[in-house]
Amino acid sequence: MFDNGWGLSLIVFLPLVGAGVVMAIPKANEELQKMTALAFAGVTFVLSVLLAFAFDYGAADTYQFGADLNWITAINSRYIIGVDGISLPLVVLSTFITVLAIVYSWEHWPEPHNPKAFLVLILVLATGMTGTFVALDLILFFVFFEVVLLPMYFMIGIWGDRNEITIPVFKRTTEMRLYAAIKFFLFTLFGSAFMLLGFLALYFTSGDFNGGVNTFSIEVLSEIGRAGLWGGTFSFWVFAAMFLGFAVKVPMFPLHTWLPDAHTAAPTVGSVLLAAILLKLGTYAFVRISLPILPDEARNWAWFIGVLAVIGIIYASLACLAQTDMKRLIAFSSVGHMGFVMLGIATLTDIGINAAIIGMVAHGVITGLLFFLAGSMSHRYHTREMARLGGNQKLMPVMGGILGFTAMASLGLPGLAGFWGEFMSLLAAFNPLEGLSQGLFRTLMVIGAVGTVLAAGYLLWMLQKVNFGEPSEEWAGHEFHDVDQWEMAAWAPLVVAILAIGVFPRIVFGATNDAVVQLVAKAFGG
Amino acid sequence: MNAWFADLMVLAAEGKEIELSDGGVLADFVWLIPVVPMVMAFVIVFFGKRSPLKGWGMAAGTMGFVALYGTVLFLMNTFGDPIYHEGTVHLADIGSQTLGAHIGDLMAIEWGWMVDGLSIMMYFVVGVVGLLVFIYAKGYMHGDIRYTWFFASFTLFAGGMLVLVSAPNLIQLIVGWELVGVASYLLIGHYWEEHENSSAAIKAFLTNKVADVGLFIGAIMVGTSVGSFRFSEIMAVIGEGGGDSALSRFAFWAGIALFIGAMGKSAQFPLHVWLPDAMAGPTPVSALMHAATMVTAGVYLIGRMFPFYNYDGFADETRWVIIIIGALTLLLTGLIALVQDDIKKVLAYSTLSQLGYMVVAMGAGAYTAGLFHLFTHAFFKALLFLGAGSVIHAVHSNNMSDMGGLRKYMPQTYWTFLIGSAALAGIFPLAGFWSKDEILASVSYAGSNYTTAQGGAALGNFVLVIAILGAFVTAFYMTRAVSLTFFGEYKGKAHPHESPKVMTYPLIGLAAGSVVMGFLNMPGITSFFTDSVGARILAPLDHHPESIDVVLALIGTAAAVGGIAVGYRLWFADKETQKLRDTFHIPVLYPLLERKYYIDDFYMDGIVRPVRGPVANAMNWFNGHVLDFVVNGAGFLARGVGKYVYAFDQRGLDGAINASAGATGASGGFLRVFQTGRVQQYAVMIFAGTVLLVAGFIIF
Amino acid sequence: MTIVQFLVLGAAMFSFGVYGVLTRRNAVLVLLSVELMLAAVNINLVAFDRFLADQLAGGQVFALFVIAVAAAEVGIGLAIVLLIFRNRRNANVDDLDLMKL
Amino acid sequence: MTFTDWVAQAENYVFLAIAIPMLFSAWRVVASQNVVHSVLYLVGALAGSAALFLLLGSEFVAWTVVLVYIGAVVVLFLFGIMITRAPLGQDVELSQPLRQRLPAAVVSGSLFLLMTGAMFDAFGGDVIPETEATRTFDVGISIFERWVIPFEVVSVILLAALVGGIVLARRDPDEMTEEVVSESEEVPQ
Repeated sequence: MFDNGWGLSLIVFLPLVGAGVVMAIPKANEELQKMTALAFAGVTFVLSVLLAFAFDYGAADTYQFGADLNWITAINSRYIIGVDGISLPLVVLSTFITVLAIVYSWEHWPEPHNPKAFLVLILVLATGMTGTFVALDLILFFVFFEVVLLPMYFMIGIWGDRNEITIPVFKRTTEMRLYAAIKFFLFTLFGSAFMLLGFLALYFTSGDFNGGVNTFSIEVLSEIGRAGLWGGTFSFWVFAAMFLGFAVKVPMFPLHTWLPDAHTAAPTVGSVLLAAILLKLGTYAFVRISLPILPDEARNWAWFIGVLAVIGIIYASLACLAQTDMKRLIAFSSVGHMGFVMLGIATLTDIGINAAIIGMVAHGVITGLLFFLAGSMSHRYHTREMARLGGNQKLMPVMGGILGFTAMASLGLPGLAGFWGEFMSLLAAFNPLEGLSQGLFRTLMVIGAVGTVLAAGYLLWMLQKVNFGEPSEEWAGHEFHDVDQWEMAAWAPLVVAILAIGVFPRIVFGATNDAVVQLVAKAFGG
Repeated sequence: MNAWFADLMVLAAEGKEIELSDGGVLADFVWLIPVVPMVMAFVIVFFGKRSPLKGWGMAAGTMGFVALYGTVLFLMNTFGDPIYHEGTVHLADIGSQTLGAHIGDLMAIEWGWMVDGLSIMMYFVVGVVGLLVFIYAKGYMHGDIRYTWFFASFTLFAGGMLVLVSAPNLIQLIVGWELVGVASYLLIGHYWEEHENSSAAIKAFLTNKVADVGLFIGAIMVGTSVGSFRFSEIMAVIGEGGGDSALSRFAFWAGIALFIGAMGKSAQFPLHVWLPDAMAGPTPVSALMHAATMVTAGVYLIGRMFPFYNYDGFADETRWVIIIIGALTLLLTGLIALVQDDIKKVLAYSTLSQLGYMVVAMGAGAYTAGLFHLFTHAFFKALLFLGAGSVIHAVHSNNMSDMGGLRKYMPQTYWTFLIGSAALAGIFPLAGFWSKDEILASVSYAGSNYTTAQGGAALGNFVLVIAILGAFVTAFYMTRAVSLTFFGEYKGKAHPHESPKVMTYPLIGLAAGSVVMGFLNMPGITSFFTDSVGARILAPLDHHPESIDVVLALIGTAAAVGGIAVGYRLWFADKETQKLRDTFHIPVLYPLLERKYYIDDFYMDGIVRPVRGPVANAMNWFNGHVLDFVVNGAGFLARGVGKYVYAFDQRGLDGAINASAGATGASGGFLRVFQTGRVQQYAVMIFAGTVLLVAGFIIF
Repeated sequence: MTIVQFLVLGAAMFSFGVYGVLTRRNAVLVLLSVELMLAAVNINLVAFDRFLADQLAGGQVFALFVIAVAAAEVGIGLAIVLLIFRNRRNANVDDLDLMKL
Repeated sequence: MTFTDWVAQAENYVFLAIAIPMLFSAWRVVASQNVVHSVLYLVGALAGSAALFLLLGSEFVAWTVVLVYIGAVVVLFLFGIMITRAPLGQDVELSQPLRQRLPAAVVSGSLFLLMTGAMFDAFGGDVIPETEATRTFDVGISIFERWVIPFEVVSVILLAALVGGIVLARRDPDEMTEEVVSESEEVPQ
């Protein structure tokens, strides 16, 4: 059933069909809308799991279940899709998180309600996300990459946080959601404009090395890049343009400032999807596009990326320590964790890139769960100020327990998912690719390791403020409803996933390793 | 058994062949030792509350299993042929050897279990001491609000330690290492309603995490330069000798880094600050933490990597660092114990001091001596903590100023506590005497035999003096503690009573251990322990004294007796000694001890508060006011420019736009005429359109 | 007999029918005009059938079908007219201006 | 066939004799100011077409037209006119005003011209071959062998029309009771 790209296309577009169906359901019939959305997301998830089972792990370095069809013949942009070991975990992750997001939404609707529109946006988002991970044509990739923007923009802009904020320095007040939504949209669009320029530059020069046929195919471009045909100033500028586009999405210091605002303002499900999947689009693009197509330039830029990544780790951890808002703290922590992922990528070694991918998956499940928890807690307490919380463990033992567990996972406790990404990217930084400055990367390793201490610090202090102590007078005597069935249904799979990946990392490495090894061998010659 | 393995075994026996046993079927199932507690910890969380004993039964049963398994292995290993077995389960491969351009491209993630002398000794200690503490905890924790949860995390604590000691590779060791850390966090913060307790838990976790940076880096250095994280592979490289191998190039820094990791868990100066605060947890936790698990992990790590620290061309040049750190810890923390009022804190600082002894021994190259002290210390320190817990249980206070005269009320506790104190002070023939004496002998040997790079004679002799001083101090503060607690008048408010049997029986068991465990390794008479822990893949190059050094033994005993005498003079007789005690309050020194050398203050005011406060705020400010200034500035600038463009647009370009809009309006107005709503008029138009179309087709 | 003469006749009748549809105010008369158009079609069908000397008599059969369908159409059409009349009390096409609201 | 040839043929006169009254009738159908007259002129036009069918040699169709159209449909129309109380006198304007008639005339006229032109262009003077008249037997065989499926489809359409006509024209019993109720008492909504 996965032949000729049918299964894969189904996984990508089924949510979109679902969005259409949900749209056709009368607005009043919310139950049916939810069921439909869940059914479509569920079937997509099941398909992606079947895909993972049908996947030939012995040939994880080749693109499987792919299709190659005419699409826009005028510019020779083709509908090329396929999964290899690198994208497979991310495809499964994104369908997985989508299902959980819908399950969680069942009883938790941010104002102004309107489940129909919300579900439609989630499903459209799902198509964009999975599409990005399977696209093997730059224009197709670009389209999916941008499809993701709009639903998220509306999610933040419509269902977002309605508190007034004052923009520092400029002293203007505006609603949080509007500010965050516009910032998110424009920031990302700014990056992707440059990215598109980079793609076009590759396209127009690819003909010279490809028998006169200009192409957007990532595979073909990688072949050209592998032969080292692009060079000099040209490849520098192309890499720079693509770097700008991807780095905004990751996000890397100092292009990260949209992220705390967007996460804080977004509705719970929005932040979950944003953190769990959207950020991975950037890092994935580095692995899939930048490195194989412009390997020589990647070598030149590695030190720069590594330094920015480590600055991001330390900087974000310190900024976390200053946060008073729980959700904003988690948002900043994402910047730090993605720093580890980027450090792994910057080493350009197979261990580093493996670390990056497991780091992405782990960050997806862990931070996704953290945002779920932060959302549910602010839903109950009507505040995210950590100073006003406290004694949560007493008021809601189960939720407090899950929060503690997730915080532990987030600070990189071995045996849980977060550990492998952190530890292995540090490991990779000790021995970066030949030709990169060992001294620099080893320094980065030490600084990054110090970052883990800071991460432990802010997470533990957060736990102390939120979970421990006696409940403050504000909440004492309040009856709080502990984790309800929908929350449990959405969270339990994440908890299991965190444990499973932590104890048995082969779940991810089994798929990625061969693909990564081949990628590194081809791009950097081993 | 491959070639190098055979060679190494010859090396291990220092000339004589040792029959090695692979442990038979018993060794194949050692993986159960770490796995059962880990699984049971989760089982207790989910099902403990519904079980008849509310989780205690499962926890104690688990520890009973470990204790039984550990004892059987220990007996087999000690009295039979030494066991060596390594089991491995392959979890994942990262990277590819075929790339091979540089070392460490292939990394295997493995789970395994190590069955050798060192591990077996740890299984035994953790199992037996753990079981007794678990039994004790049933009485001590009775009525606790989180009784089941306590036993779940307690089981996790022991399980983490067992994962650590069963690890045949550095990565699994790190896993266990961190699990112990997180379990200790949960247990220290068990009474998290109090802010202080959760702060103590965080302090413990963070201090350990700082040290873990060292462990991570050390493990990465060793692992990547060997190309494997397996101890057996690392030992193989070391066995081949130093020279130009990658491992020996990194050896010094890797050694230091690993030792920093050990300093965290084993609470060495200046990373010792978390351990006294860890008293915030329930007493059984302190007992287990100080005796068998957690703090022994650092010493265990050095023991596991011992050849690395001991072979020429590797990290032997870091040994002077280890000795100095150990000696500093030994003396400085012992002195702090003198001024503590909280009985648990006295014991905590005493633990620090004893850990100093172990580390000194390790630094001096005395593998057996250090581990033997670890072994005996586990029994008497657990005993002392449980005794203290029994007292606290009786008087509902931690402070010795609320105790006194308890000898009459709680005889069993008194006698066992006394045995523990004597063992700790190193009184012949209790366990502590034998182990401490061996350390003194080893340090003296180090002083006369080691090269300058390894520390040299001067350092060796200096440390020997410190160790003897430490013995004096130890005896002194233990005498003080015993007299303040059990002698004199009772000063507390509650009505003291002897603890229930479930608490006193473990005390008796541990007291027996404190008496007899020393006999396992009497120099010149028995060497069961030496043979037992020495059975491992690469000889630790130990120098085990052939016979007892009578002079050193006498000096050590004299120091202990002197300490007891001074303690007796100062604390036993009451009224007239008050003046003497006052002179004891030496101006500068006493406050220095009371403030714990200001180290905690320095950490809080010098590092933690600035980082959490100004530095973090500065970063946040930078984020909002500098980075976002650029972003927002660009946004507002664009909007400002937009206004001018709009103004231009209104006056200039809008002519055309308005014209087109007007045209649209006009055409709409015209077409409006045709929209009458009359079907027939529409039909006319349809037919007209058809005619025109057909005409068009026909004509053209 | 030429084919064209029948075709022209049919065309004329058809055009009259169109004219009727476009100008009659009463719905019944509009239907009447539609019948005229159908009759014109029938003439064409039969004429072509003869012209092509079809062995299957396709044109004639189709003419029969047209007649049958026309009968059905008249039935339905009249029923609709009846309904409109019932609701509006007349069957004037001009009053059916719901297309413009 | 040239015009002179055409004039020389006898049948063509028969044709004209049928066609001219037929056209006149058709015109009256759409232009008459009397409803009943319109219907009766339609009878004329249809009868003319039946005659033409006979001329062309397709008897069955011809008689069907007579029976079905003239016999049944026209009667149906008369009923329709009666029921809808269509104005029967000459004084009422049955057609649209000139404003509407003129464009309609232009459109239908040009349609006619267009079709005529196209037909002359395509067929010119082509002659209908002299063949034997189609027997009813042949038509029947043809319907039930070659055209049996369309035939069945048409029968279904007729059935559907039958049901549809009943449903549409029937006065809903509920509706009636509702009307009665709403007239007799005020039902609170």
